[in-house]
Amino acid sequence: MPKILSLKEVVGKVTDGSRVMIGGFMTCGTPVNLVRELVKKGVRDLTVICNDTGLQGDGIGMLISADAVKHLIVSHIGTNPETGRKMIEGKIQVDLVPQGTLAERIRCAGAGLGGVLTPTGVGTIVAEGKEHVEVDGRTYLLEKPLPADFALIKAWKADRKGNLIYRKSTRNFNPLMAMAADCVIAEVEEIVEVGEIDPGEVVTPGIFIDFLTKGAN
Amino acid sequence: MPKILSLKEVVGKVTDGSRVMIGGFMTCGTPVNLVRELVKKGVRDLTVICNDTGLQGDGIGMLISADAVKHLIVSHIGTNPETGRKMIEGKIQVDLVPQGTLAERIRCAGAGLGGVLTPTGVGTIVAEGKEHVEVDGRTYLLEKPLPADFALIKAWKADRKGNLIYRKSTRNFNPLMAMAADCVIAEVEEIVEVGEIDPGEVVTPGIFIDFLTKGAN
Amino acid sequence: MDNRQKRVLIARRIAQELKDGDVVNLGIGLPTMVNDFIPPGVNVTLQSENGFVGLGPNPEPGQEDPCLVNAGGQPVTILPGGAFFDSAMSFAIIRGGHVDVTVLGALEVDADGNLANWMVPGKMVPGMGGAMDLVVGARRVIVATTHVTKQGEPKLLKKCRLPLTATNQVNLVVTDMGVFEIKDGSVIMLEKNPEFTVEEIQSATEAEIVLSPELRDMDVSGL
Amino acid sequence: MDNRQKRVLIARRIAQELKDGDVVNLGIGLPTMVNDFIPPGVNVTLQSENGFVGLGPNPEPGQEDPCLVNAGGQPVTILPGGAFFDSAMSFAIIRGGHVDVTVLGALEVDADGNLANWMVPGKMVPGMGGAMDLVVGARRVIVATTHVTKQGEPKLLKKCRLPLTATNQVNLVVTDMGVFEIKDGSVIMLEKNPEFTVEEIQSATEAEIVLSPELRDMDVSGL
Repeated sequence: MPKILSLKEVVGKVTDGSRVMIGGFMTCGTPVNLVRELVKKGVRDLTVICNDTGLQGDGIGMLISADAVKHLIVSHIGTNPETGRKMIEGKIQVDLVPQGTLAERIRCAGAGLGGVLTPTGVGTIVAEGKEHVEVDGRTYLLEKPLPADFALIKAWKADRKGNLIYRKSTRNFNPLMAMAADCVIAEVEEIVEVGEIDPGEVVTPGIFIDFLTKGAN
Repeated sequence: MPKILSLKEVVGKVTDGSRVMIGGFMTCGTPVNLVRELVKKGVRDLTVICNDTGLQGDGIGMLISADAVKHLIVSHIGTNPETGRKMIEGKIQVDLVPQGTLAERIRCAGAGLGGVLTPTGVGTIVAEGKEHVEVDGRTYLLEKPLPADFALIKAWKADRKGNLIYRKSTRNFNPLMAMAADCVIAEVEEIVEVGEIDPGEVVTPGIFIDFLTKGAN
Repeated sequence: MDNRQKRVLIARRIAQELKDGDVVNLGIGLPTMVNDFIPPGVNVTLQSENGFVGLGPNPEPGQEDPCLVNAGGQPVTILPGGAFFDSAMSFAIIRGGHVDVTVLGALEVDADGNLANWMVPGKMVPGMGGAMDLVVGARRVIVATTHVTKQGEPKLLKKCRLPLTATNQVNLVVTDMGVFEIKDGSVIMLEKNPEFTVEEIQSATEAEIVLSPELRDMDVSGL
Repeated sequence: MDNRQKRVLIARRIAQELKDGDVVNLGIGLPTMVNDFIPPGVNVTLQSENGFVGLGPNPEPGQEDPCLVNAGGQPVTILPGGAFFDSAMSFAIIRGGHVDVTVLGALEVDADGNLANWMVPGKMVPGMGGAMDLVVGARRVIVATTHVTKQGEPKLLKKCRLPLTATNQVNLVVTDMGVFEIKDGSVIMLEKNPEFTVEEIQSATEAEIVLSPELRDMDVSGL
């Protein structure tokens, strides 16, 4: 059973220098209240794994503005010019990963796999330094697992066992990150009693969740 | 949009010598009406990819009894002694694959991946002849995709766009197989109008489904 | 032809390439416009790589839902019969060949079907997002682009110079000057904008253009 | 001690190893019995590798649902707060280290923590099912087995002779003769059945037994 903590209490777990996954796609499905609280806490030197850095000062962009991030593993930063500037200034190391590869690498970490072979990126700068493996005449890149110390995810409802359901297109990376970190913190809009979410409806089983916290939509 | 056909019509698509995936775990979630119809049709020399061969004469066991299968790719045959007998007699070639590896290999075929690295089977006869890859000091086996000509799957409800939901523990391999075959045939108990299954509830998106057919539970 | 007319021409022509039942992913910007010109009777399912199929029309003002956005982060709608999923499933669909057609923009595209559309070193490094997976995974890759850059430089090249998005994947390039099939290292002009001569089009193109035996005019009426 | 008593002894002892909050996968047969002896106050979540967590008690006669079975194909129930998923997710849970404890039977187990429990060449080839993934993936692997075969042969060996399920994964072996920790190539007896002497247990064991400095008696009361 996950522990239910306040935003402030739960963010206290995240220490400087941690490797943190954060869900969301252009702020949709990002646990913004957790991110805001992280900024308040003044956490530093994070490695952040996420799809994108949201907008300037919004979503994961809040962490960029606060200079909390030293290393980003991300598929897209184009919607937040501040990230690009800080990358060019050498303040943030940015590793760009194709979005589908990012999803699979996170999944590998959660699923106990040592990697996957993907055709994505073959013949591009993404392939540089990576092992190339031929299977049935086609060339693939070996892409390795991407685990983290913490996953900060956002869901709509949780029951007290941590079973999660999501609103519309907010799922994106959240269900994958829920499997891939040592400590998984879910920000949810509502916490309901056990039995109120049908086992057939659950998207993320509660066994993955360490902490639940409530944050307004 | 999938075509809606009768059991007999849809089974007419499956030709002798085809490579066919069939969902289910010990008959739970197996499209038994499709299997029965395949047997009636007298199809021969199938390669069948499935978790197990059900019980003697039940579920996928019907195909075993009818001598319709020449090659099985399967994780378990212990519950159907007829399969073991026909294997020993040399009538059926049986490739045993660990269940988690079977799931990932099917997923690879559906997801456009060239393979996955799994720790399962290292140091066992499953590893024989397979490429070993070391990642971060741990040894993994490279396991390759397992595609098929046909997938026969079983769901509870479909809408007319082919979106599927499943009853309880009947999902097992069905959602994975729905992605991994050239032609996907879903046996369902009920076909409802578009709009009757909420987009957030869908387990298998209808874009994967070629044919729908109705079969009683 | 003004810029708006060029874009309409390109989007409208690409819409003719879509077949009933296709699963289609449209990139941000010009590719998104393709949806406005799909012929009646052709029903396609639009995939949005952030996690659903069944992308619908834009919401009425005031009806936007922040929990339902497209791959550009803009509020959108979902049609009845759509389905939501996570990013692993979304890219399984894309990489696994379950998207019939993707339409994307280009910085450069070349005779070998190479595409560059995600970065200009030292200038613009937005990241590839889902583009690399889409170009590799979709069964058919259609590039939607103006024929030349704002500076008048050709975009259809002998060999891309910018960092690639993917190699050998582009099937068709539709510009305001023509429709070009990319095949076996050749750029075959299938249709030309009747406002230009073949010579004018070639001079705006770095790659060598081969004329299709069935070369015909693009429909430029009613733009 | 009759066979039933031996099985109760083993299952009851293994139940003591489970901690509140553990996610546990119990194999078919003797391991399943562990569930009947979990101490009050210890809440564990049972995983069923065919696709759910929250495995509940057996259904009342007549209440069986063919759409809800365990990994042995037997009708079962699911508790409120459980969750269904597909086989890829089920084995992601197993291989990914999200199962805290798995309890399985053995044909042979050895001092290196190797386990053989899925085939006897030429005799019985049922297939490994999910066993290989479970033994590799679960954080703690507990073997539940009678100390010797029906023919009286040792099952706790120096080196397994049958085809392996996995190498170096077994952490604890609980038999009707004792509780054995497998560590760094040693078989350390933590508890012994007081009905046997150390010598009797060693003579029923091929592997060399090391006595724990804290060796104590198994609780054999009330079987």
